Amino acid sequence: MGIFAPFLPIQGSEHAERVDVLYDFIFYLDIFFFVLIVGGLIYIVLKYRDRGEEREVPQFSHHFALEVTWSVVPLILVIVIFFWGFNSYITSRVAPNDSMEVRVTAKKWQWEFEYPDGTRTLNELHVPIGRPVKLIMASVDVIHSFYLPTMREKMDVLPNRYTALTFTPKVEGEHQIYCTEYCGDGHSEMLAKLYVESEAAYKKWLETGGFDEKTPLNQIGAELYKKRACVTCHSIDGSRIQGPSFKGLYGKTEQIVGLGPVQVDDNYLRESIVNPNAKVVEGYPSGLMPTYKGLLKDREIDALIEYIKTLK
Amino acid sequence: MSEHRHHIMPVKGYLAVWAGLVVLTAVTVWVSYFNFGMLNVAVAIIVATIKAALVCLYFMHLKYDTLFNRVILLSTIVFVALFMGFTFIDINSRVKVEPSQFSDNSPLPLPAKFRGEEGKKEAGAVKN
Amino acid sequence: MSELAHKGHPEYLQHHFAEAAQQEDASKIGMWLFLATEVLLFSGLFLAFAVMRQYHYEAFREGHHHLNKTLGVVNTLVLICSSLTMALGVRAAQTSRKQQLINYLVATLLFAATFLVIKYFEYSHKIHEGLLPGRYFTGEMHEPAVPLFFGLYFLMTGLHGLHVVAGMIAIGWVLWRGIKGHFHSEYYTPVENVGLYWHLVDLIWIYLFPLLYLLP
Amino acid sequence: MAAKVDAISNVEMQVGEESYLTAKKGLKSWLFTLDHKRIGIMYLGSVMFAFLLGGLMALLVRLELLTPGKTIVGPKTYNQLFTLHGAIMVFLFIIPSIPASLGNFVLPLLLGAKDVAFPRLNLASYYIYVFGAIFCVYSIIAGAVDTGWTFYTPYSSTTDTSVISMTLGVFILGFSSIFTGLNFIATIHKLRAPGMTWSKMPLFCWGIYATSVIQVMATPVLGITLLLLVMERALGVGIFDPQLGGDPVLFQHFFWFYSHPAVYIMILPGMAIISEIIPVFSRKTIFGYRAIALSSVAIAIIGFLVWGHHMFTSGQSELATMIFSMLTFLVAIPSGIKVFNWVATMYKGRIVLRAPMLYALSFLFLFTIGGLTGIFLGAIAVDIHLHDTYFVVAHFHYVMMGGTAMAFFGGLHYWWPKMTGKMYSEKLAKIAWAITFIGFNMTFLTQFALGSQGMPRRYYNYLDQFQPLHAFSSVGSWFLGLGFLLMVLYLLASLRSGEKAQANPWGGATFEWTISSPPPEHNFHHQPVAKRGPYEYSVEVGR
Repeated sequence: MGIFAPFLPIQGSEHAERVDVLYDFIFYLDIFFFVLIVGGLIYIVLKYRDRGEEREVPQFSHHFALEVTWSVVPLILVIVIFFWGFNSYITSRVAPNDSMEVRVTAKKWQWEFEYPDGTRTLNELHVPIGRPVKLIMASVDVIHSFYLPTMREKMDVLPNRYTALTFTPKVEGEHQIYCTEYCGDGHSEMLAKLYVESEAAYKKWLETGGFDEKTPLNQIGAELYKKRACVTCHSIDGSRIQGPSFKGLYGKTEQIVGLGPVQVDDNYLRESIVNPNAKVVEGYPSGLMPTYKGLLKDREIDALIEYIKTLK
Repeated sequence: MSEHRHHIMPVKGYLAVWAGLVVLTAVTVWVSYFNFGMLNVAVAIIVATIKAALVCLYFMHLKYDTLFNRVILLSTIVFVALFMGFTFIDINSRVKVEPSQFSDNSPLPLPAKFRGEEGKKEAGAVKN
Repeated sequence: MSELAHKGHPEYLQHHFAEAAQQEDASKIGMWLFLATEVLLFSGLFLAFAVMRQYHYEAFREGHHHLNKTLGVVNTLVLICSSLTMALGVRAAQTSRKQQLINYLVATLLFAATFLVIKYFEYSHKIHEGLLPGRYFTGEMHEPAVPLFFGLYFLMTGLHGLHVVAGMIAIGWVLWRGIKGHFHSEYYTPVENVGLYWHLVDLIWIYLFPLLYLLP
Repeated sequence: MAAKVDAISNVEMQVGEESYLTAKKGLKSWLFTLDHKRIGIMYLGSVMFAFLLGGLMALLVRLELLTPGKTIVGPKTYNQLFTLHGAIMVFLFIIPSIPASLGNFVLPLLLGAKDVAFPRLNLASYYIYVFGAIFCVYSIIAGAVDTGWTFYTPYSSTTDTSVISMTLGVFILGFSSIFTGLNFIATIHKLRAPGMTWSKMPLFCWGIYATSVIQVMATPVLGITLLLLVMERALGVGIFDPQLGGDPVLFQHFFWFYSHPAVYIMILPGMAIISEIIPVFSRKTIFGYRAIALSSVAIAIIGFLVWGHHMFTSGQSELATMIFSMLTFLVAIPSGIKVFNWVATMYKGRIVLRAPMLYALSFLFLFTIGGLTGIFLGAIAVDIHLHDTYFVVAHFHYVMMGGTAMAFFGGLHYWWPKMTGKMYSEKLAKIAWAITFIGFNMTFLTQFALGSQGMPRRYYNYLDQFQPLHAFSSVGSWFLGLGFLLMVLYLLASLRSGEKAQANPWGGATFEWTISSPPPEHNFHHQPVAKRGPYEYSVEVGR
């Protein structure tokens, strides 16, 4: 356990523990030098302040041994820190052979995950506990960066090649994922959640998509609205973000570019989710919304439509 | 002091340097018809550097100039070398991450015209 | 101000310098530092060229075949000759030969103009064939990165061409001062510095030429 | 004593002689002046304006971050604000601040010269600065840039804001910086007073010399980088654009090859000022002159070899990451040497706590924190966690603002009497300093904690858990703003009603204190001769 826990997030993996030991080491080393320098400074200022008395000021200009000492001791310390830091870095970069590979696609402003069995999710990554995970990442637009603070891991996601990030989760529960490479207006909304689950729970999730058969559709829709990042662009209180608000959307007549007025019904909503740029509402940008084809199961699309219906 | 400062080269000297540059231009064009494989670039750069050295030393009088002006030129070369050297350390040692078993319909980040670039590049390297 | 500053100062000596040698040394240091910045400016383009050539070797080969080697050679020789006349011009100033200085500077200007005329023909040929940088490229290509090659080609030769134009303006300036008789064996720093600049323009071309026209 | 005779004969203005401020009159005499002192003053006015502009944006950014979600502006405006704050502070304020304003004014004086080597180039560099600044300011009007001051591609080549105008502005500013550096190198080489060997040169000149080397050698690469970016947008060349086969990581190499050494362009002159202030106000010769002088040069050179530490997570190779991390740690050594030497200088001295010294002490305090936290960021494994979080933001503000800006204001207070001939109110100066110091630590110390917890930088919105620390930081920024506002006010007031300054109010031993305040137009009536070192206070002068 890190000795300086309040500053750092929980330790989600063994790598995180290793990093924290180094963090703590540097922290206490820094405290030592800070006290040495600033403490010395304050002592000197207090002791040798000019109080108007006549005093001979001794003029000395160098002290060889002292100068060598304060060059060599820090040098040795930083060499130690370098090797330490490099060692834990390079260990974390090597993915074990039995890693579960998940493909990550970053786009403005969401994370898409694709699992070995072809399941795809948006802004939520489910992994079984204790199994090494290797993320193979690419971006379709600008540079993003995948940041998992609890694993102390971060890697830029580039538009022209694959980068990888490896971690072995050991703490069950929710972990925050951030984008840390500035990518535009939605940068700070480009969040995702990592769910570390038991092997059994993970298997069940893969099969059901995480929703109970008994949950009412509109409730699932409300969940999906947040989880699948609809919330980034569509408000539910009538205010305008990037796209039209969902409030009172169902049954409303919208002006469609090139088509004229169209009434919003189940089919229109379904088409807008699967093929968003087919019918764009007048005054809103075209091409901004990515397709959700393959990202949402049929039942989930139904759930979203039901949810929108409830927003009067 | 003045003697040293105002070193005046004879006209013959300038003409000799000029002739040297013309001959080296001919050489660099001539060798470009041969294929030395990987060494192509090296040969071209070496010949160009000899030419550059001639220009610097004689036309630009660096041979007779102050130490500091020579230091400026040398450090320029050092900084250019650092800039290029460190960048190439990265470019040449990047580990490629293979996308392994993923389905084809997942969006590949490169546009269509650049797909299969890797294969072509390898072929090019062999020919080179 | 005190008279001290002006005591024994020749007119070309600025007030804050004590003697001519100090002024001359200072301006040559300044010039060499400026040349250093020019080299580093171009080094970025050379590095970009090297990296892109490594990424897209085939495309660069294809692009290179569109360039006219003969015109490249001719231009190289033109620049070498201009460097010679420039160097001789400096020598003329060193030896206080005014007419010779004027003649050599005019010759240098003519060579520079020749270089630009040849470059103009090369450019118009490329433009005609649609071999233009980046998104303006409309020519034929087999490799997708050919527009990138021409982007770099135009950037490198274009920036070099701008330096040729700047060099011509500088030469024109010292020519004008030469005609007015400002230079003699005791004071010719401007001629020398413009000469240094002109040789640098030549130097950059010495590297550009084989990389663009001759490789592989 | 010969040195004393020189000093005395230079101090008094000759009968009827005017200072550089009044020798020539009218706007034209300022706009076309070749006097390094007047150019320094014009630079000072401009960089202070840029500082206030950039500072205003910082206050708006902090105000927006007071609460999660929208506080005052939307995300687009917020992104433009932090971009402009960064770009203005870096390119219009910090880089020219010390060298071009204070450096221009005092460097020739410290060397015992009448002017810089190339006065016309000096004036040109000022107008190039103004010209570049106009482009930057224009970009604020024409859809302000939202790329961050780093202009990373492909974001910068695809966003619809006025990137071209901003990058061209910065490109032009680069020339101004190059010309200043070039001018100073030639000046230091050729215009030192007789007897002033390299080892008798004031340490400020050493710092400026090292800075100038970086300005000359690194800035052209920024120039070509930005030119390529402009071409990328204008022609779609594609060197940095993955869509066209280019490499965005290559852009980062290009950018940081300049921008890391640029960090030393910012901090070295700050260190140089501290090396002047501390011995004067300790009445004691500098400890380890040689080590301080050479460490400046060492920092300048090693500074070129570490740029990849901005790219540990960028997808550069592990090999490059290793090499850059190793070299990064080497920079810590010369910086540490300087700090130890400054503290040793004060040891057993007679410390006078006037405003410049207070700024110097706060520099030591803040720079020590900034430097020590750099060790976290140099260690790769820890940097992976902290990169692009508020930890980095806090770290570089401690170095850039706690370091450079504090040193700049220290230098401003130190040379203000010399520049203007007026004394400011010492009491107000101390109050403003205290408010600034407290506000600074409130604002940025909290950000180390935020960053360690994983709060990413450049975030418009944030999770609720970060709110208390963000709010505390924002409140700190108001203190900071108040402190600076007060400083500007009492400095301006001193011009009107300040006491007349003595030639040597602090008892300094360098040449600028041997002439009247403000100095005469041509600096020295008689060429001063360096017969003793710049910090030999055993020979008491002018007290």
